[in-house]
Amino acid sequence: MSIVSLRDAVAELVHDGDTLALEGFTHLIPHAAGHEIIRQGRRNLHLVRMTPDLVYDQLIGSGCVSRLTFSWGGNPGVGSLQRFRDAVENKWPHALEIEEHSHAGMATRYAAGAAGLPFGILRGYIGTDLPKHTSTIKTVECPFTGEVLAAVPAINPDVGIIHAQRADRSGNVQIWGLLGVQKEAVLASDRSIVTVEEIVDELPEVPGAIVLPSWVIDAVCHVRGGAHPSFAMGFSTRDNSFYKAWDAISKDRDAFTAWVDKHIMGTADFSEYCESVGING
Amino acid sequence: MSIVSLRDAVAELVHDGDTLALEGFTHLIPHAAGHEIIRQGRRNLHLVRMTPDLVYDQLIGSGCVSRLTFSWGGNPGVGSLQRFRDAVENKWPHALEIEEHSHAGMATRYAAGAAGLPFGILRGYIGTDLPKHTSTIKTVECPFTGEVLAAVPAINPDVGIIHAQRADRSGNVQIWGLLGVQKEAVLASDRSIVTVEEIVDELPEVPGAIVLPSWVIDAVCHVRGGAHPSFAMGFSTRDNSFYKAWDAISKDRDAFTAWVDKHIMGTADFSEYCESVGING
Amino acid sequence: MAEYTTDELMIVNAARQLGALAAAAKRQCFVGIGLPSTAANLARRLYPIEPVLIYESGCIGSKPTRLPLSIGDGELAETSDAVVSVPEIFAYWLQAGRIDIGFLSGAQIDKFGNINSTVIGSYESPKTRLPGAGGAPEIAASAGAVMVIMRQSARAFVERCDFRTSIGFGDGKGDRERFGLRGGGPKWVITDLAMMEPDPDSCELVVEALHPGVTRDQVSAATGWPVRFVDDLAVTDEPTDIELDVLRSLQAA
Amino acid sequence: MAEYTTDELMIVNAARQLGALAAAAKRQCFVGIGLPSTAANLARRLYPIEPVLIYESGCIGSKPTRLPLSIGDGELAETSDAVVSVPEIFAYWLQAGRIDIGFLSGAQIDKFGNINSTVIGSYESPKTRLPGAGGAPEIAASAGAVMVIMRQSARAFVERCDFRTSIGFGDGKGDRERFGLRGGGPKWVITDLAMMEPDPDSCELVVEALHPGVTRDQVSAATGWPVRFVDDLAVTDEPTDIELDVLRSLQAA
Repeated sequence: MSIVSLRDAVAELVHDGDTLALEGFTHLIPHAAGHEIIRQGRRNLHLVRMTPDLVYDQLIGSGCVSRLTFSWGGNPGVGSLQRFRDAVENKWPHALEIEEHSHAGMATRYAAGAAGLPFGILRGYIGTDLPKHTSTIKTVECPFTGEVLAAVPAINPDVGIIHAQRADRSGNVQIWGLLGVQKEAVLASDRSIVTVEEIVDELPEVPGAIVLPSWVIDAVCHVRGGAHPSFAMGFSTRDNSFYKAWDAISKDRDAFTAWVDKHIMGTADFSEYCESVGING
Repeated sequence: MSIVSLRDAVAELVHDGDTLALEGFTHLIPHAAGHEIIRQGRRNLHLVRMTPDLVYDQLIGSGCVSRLTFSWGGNPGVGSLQRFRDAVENKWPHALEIEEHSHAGMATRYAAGAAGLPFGILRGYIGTDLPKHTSTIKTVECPFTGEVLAAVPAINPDVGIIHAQRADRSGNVQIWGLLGVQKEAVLASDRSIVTVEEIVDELPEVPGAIVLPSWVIDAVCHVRGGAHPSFAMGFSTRDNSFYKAWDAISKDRDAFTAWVDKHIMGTADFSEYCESVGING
Repeated sequence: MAEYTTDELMIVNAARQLGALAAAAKRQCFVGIGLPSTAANLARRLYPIEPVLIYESGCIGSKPTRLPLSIGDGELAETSDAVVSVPEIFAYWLQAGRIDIGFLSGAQIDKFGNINSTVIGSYESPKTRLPGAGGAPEIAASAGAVMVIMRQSARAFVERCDFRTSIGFGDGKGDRERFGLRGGGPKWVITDLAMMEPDPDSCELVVEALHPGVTRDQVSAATGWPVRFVDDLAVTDEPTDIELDVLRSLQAA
Repeated sequence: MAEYTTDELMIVNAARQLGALAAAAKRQCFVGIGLPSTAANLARRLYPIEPVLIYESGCIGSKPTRLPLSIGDGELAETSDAVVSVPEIFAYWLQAGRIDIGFLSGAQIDKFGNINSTVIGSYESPKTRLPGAGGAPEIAASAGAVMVIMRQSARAFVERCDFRTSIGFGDGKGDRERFGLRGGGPKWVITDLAMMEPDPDSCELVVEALHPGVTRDQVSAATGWPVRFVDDLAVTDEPTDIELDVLRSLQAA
């Protein structure tokens, strides 16, 4: 584990063609890391995420992504992810291959990945059309009861990227509030990057907090507000107005491209981005 | 959920022939509940527990148990469980049928039981003699990689019994420190009993604590010190001297029987037991 | 009589149903954002025995003081009895059968209560790409019973869904049993025009009640299959001033 | 030269090995109670790069100030970087291959490093019923490498175990690969007489070093198979005063 800048972490650990999981279930979504991947022009990425959210809408619209594995691709509480829709419906900026699951299936896949198992089982997908279109949904028979259950393969990304509240100077990471699949995304991945709100000498005890030890993390980056417009419980609240505003920004290709050029490509890092869009990172 | 005496909880929820899981991984072992089951003379019980510990040694020696499912049957840091050994080696007080697993297998079985799955999978038992003697160890093939993994059936006891630090007056239970399989034992069981150190108006936040909502619990019983000689972090420490003393008490059948007659059968409840053995419950 | 919107009408009728279920000890409610979350939170405020709100973000027993925009709002975690990981909420809580009522909506629902939230048109080249499944398929499979809230129109209430994201009664009576599903499937479909329930014999959705002022013809015109009405067709009560006041103060918070 | 017991001798030699491994970035150590826990805690105090102690009770990165009697002592939880559930410690941490060194002991070990901690005699009517497997089978299967500490005698070091609780090299070279085991198996067997390691060609345990003052004949007499000695047989260093002082202060705490 090393404490480095987000620019260096992405440069070193994220490569063209990698499978990436930027996770965070509405809480702690690593938006700053997504921006840096766009800035560094990564291509042909296979993105994995339960809820693609704005962070993947931006990566897809910027042409970084050739494949998406997901379970719910919307703008929570607002509506569609326009760039995701445009890619699927109109192949803009290019075709997007999709692998579609349910939340329960994705959670099972991450848990299997974290546990070093090749697959996981669940009571899922039965009677739905998903297995007709998703080849990674199969079945297994219980060797004791004969029941047939859904089987899904483990997810083991090349890089798992999350945002968290805190790290200490040796790189132990502390997360509280909605935990999502943050732990599983890191443990299932070959490499991992964690952006944090603050780096402290010693982690104070926090009710409901979990700790990921430094030795399962490759890079810790200090990026205050790095989840925006998502949030970090104890440090910020969800910027619902930004989620609503994103619908208009992303509906039009030119408006989207102009936004990315100005606020992401036109800025050197997340703090410049924050100034540029007028929020305090 | 109702808050009742341990006597009433056992009388109502624990029946002859039931499958019981009294759990607690060295921490929070529900000894008081075990004593009450002995007092009420339950018979033909199928006991399930990763680490039988003294609580099951007492139940086995008292003739309550016809079957044991477990993964490590010793006196931690001391040596053998004498009553367990005598039952297996000499069928005293009567034959004990055993179903033997590894810790990883038992943990997987509890997790499957809590998740409503008929079985769970693990990388386990391979190359060992356990599958030759335990019929509940089978294999499944990964439908994606063809790898062969161990499969074990879910554990779903009739009654799950644990000790915890705290409950509020509506029966929400708070547990911290070593969590063992406490949550899984309760969630996997058809009925559940939780003995607690204290009952409070409101649960204060505690770092590392989990909460089991009242609606997954049948009975909460206020039994201060009810884990002794195990412990409840924040309330007591492990009584290592009692664990050491148990070896001598339990080695001899008559000494054991005399001990049970005097301290368990000869007492009305756990507080009398504590006086009788000279510890402050 | 106070004025009210059709959304308010749906929300109030859903809250009434949840209140009745909670009183009958069916309290555990797995809720999505939007109308379901609003209805469940309204029921929490209107009835002595409250529904227990469970969100897929891992919140168990949430008591939000204001309505969340997303299932991940901090408010939900801060007011919960317990917060667990996403793998746990689906495995230990939903899949294990601890949920009494699952709350769903979608872009299309068909006459057997199957729901589409994936695509309009073909999957390969969709006319409209929708967000997708989320937690719905397993909620529909595992919840003790399912409540659906949707605005009614012939485009949304169809003979057969373009894509079956979440199973209701499949192709009719007996399919859920054949699939070995543990949950009871859709029991109540609440729309801005009417209340529908599965016919016990065929499992086809039939109209049990009309909302005040709504005609059979309106409902038939807004349904993509020849919808049937029960003989003793009821009319739902107008939202009361109390119901509307509590709802509006909740939405204003 | 200070006096020392054979247990102290084993513990010191195990701690040295752990220190060397930690320096080589093999730090994650899954330890059981007794000699392994004592050796691992001694290494934490003796070497600049400390082993990371992981206990099956769910403690990750424990730094106990005194030696625990049981793997569940509160001291372990209170001094850990993280405490997780028992299902998680086995699934996410051991099974996933995050453990560099697994520490085992047992009642019997055979020439291929297989370990018996289940029964002496037949399983159905055992001469001695032992505690059983615990975490050992999966530690032996999944840990990057396994270190074994056992007192050496012809009854404990046998041609073939009465019961194979934890696999070493099975019936010889290639078995681990055939079984698809991900861990490396036993690499070091530390006894009160000698240090043994698997022969690279046969995977049979051979004597790499004798402890000071121990003869080949003693080791042969205490081994239940015709044990071989490497050509460049070494002699372990006497425990130093510092090693013994730190160990004894640790045990006195």
